[in-house]
Amino acid sequence: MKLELHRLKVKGLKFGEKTGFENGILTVSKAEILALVSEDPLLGKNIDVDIAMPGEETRIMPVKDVIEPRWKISGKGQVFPGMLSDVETVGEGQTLVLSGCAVLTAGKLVRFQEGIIDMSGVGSDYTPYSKTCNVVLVLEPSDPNMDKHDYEAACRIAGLKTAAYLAKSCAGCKADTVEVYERPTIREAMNSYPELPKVGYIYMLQTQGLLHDTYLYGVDVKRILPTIISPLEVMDGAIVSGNCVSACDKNSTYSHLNNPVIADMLKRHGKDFNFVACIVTNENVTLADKRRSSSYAAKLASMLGLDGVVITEEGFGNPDADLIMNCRKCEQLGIKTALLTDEYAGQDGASQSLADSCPEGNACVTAGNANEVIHLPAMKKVIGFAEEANVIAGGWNGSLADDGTITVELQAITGATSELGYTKLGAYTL
Amino acid sequence: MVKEIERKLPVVHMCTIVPISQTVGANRIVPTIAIPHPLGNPSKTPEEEKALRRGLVERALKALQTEITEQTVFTE
Amino acid sequence: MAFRIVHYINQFYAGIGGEEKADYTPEIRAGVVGPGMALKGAFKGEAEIVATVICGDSYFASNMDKATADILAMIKEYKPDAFIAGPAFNAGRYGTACGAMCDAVSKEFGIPVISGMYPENPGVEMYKKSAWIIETPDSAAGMRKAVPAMAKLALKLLKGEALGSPSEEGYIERGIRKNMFYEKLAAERCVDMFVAKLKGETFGTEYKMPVFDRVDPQPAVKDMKNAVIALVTSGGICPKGNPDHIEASSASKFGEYDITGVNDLTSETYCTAHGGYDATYADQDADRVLPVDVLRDLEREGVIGKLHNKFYTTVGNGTSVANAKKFGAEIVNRLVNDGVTAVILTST
Amino acid sequence: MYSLITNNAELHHSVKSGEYIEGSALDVLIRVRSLVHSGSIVLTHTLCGNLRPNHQPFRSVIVDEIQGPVDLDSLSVIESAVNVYQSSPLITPDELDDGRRNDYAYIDAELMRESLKHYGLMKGENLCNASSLLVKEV
Repeated sequence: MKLELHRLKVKGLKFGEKTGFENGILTVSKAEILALVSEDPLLGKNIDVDIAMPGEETRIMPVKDVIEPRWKISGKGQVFPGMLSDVETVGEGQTLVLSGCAVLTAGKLVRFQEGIIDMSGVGSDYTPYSKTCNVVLVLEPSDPNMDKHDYEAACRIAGLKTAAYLAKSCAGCKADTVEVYERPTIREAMNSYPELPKVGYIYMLQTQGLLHDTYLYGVDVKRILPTIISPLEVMDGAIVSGNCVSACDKNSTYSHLNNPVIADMLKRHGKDFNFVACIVTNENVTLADKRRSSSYAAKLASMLGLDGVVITEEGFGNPDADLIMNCRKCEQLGIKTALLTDEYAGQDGASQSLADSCPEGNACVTAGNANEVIHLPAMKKVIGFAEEANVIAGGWNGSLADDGTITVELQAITGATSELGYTKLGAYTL
Repeated sequence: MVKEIERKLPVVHMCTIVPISQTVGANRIVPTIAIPHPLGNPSKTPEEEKALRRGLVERALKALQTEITEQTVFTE
Repeated sequence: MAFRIVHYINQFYAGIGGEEKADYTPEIRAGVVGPGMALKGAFKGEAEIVATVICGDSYFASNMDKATADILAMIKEYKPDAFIAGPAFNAGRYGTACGAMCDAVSKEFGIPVISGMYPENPGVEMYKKSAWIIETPDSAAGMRKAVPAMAKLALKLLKGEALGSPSEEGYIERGIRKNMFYEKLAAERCVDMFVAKLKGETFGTEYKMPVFDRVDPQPAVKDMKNAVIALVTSGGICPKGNPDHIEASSASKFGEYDITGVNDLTSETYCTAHGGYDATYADQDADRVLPVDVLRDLEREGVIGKLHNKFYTTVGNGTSVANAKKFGAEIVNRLVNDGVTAVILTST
Repeated sequence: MYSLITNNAELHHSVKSGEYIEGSALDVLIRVRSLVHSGSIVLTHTLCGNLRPNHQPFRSVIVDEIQGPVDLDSLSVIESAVNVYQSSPLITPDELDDGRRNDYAYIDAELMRESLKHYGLMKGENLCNASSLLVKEV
């Protein structure tokens, strides 16, 4: 399987007549985007499109998802298979990427759905999406009493459509850089690098229910048994986020597309280990599902004869149980594990970080304590609904002060403690 | 708590959930009946209950008189 | 202008006496007393001990609330910039007193509080989250090493200097999680650790999962016929009305009750304070948790020498590891002093 | 016999069998714990996903009510949940304005929907799969 990522470096955004890209500047046609998005009858009339650039005194909230504009310019299928395009297998050919650019979907869904992105100030240090040129869709339902499933789906599709459209409009441009990824079949992988340990990546996806879901080729991952996927399919958007809750550690679609664990493992493939396979698995609500999926994922890893796996969790609370089950079962099959998660150690950092634990989990990296409190300065411009700060998870009544400053836990900041490790944040023990 | 006692005196831990007792470091363990009534069973007559309790306590005394080198669960 | 320090020591280090003076009531003296001299030397003038509080370990242990309040009042006048307690090395009650005073002073005055203890001291587990505790050897022989480290940490805290890791500064890890930005992405740090683990190299996990350590078993009881057996329970059994108000969960104390002449626990005389399970059955007949009736029979029949006249009880529901450790250590000391041979510990 | 233990009144009325607990999420967990102590098995995880005790006032747990020895998995899952709820600030349904209360109740019901269907507890729906034939180790 071979995939080329053709990257266009986006350094600036501006509105204009025609969506297009020229020497680093992406022109966004508001009319084209609005026409594209308002095809969907579920979305209301006064939708807006805005842009936010790194360093501006702008706050975006509440943010539902972040998507990187990508479009396949050659090869089977198209980006976001089974969700936006056909269900054909993706992950080979050529894909155009608007690097440094992101589409944000913002808008009220339910009263505690949150996610703050500050483009400048202390808040911008805690989210990778303050460094991207952001095209923001501000959405609302056509009927306020609309079923929340339908409205969530409408917002998700609107974001994906806009991202794909932006990239598609630049398909003709010559790439600034081209990255080539070549992945062997498992048989080839088994015969290569005999002196290196064979390893895999157990990729846990949030699948608790409405606002807590993830999609693989358009299939709700709640319904799957763990399966094997190529990292290259992930780069073409095979995994899409429908998860709106817990802004700090839900994996945005952007972070799936740019999964830093996959990126680092691909970089070190052939040097430190032989990266054989990626196993996606879920985090369901029933204990039977948790036991079934963790045993199945560990069995796949052992059938492949892996010596070790990296495991990343998404979310917290009952998903901690899945992380620990995956860890323990792999270790008991002789498969060494390293865990990547985040912590809920209370605002004083003195509570127990995870709701579950096992002695086998002796190699654990975390993206920090999501309960730590942060004071966000007032911003000149707010895209979305500022008063949400008082109701979001991680905020509390009075979070939003009259002067526009916000006091919240890191939990309310999109991607602050990303459990894919798409952040330099971490914690240490005082 | 059982660990601190064991530092100076032999102790037998009579408890319902054996794995927890093992985790907290008890060395002599006697499994009991149920969490709300470890040494009794309300559905039995008082005499039957006391006989049941006696059996468990005798097993505890036997555990105290048994040389062991590692965590041991006394089931009879 | 030198920083103002108040120093807390027990009756022994104040030269008043040993165990026999352990009930010495709190007193404050201006200036330096006992180990305070070594601290003064280590401060080299940057800080000075303006007053020393002296209190007997037993008095503090049995009148914790009153002693703490009295001492806080005494300290107030001296307007300290920092508070140093000990070092207590491995002395259990002295360490617990130092920890408790540090906790109270930091809550009351919000100033840096420092102590020094051997890691196994029960005071460490209980108060490491509210005080900076320098790791010391297990006896006063370690004074020469402990005092300079305590002084250095105190000065750093007073000057607001950035602190290194617990091992660099010499204090016991407090178990408080603090965020920081690392050089690398968390993903890269995880893969680094993964590679180190695969290769069997040493690595430092960023988050330690709680794990329990072991204690070797005691030798068996040889002569049960003359043995004194004591009953201890974490099932919360106590006299009717829970006279000592043992909390239903996260118990902060244990109870010691006399059962001389008691052959059976009845619903009129005993109940459970435990909030961790449905209390109906224990309240009906506490023997279902604490088998006094059967042990009295065995005593009468000569199978055991004697059922100890005191039993100990606490609520083992959510009780922190620290408190459980403290209760266990204190209870077993009392049992050894009373000549007990072996213990039956019941849990729900 | 499958049963839903919840402090979510609307959800309680929409299931075939269960117990409504008037009170906080912690009260629900304590009731589940007593059931587990007498042998019941916890079927849905006792912690909710992604929401802290001081955010989500509702808690719903499906149990298989049985009298018998303690199921260790159920015990560890319920005790750890009670510990989380006892060691963190708590919010109860009546502390929220109606708008937020309804949203949290809605999400609580939504996250249980899949499991309620699986265990045949939704009113007007018969068991949609053979989970009742599940053979437990004897």
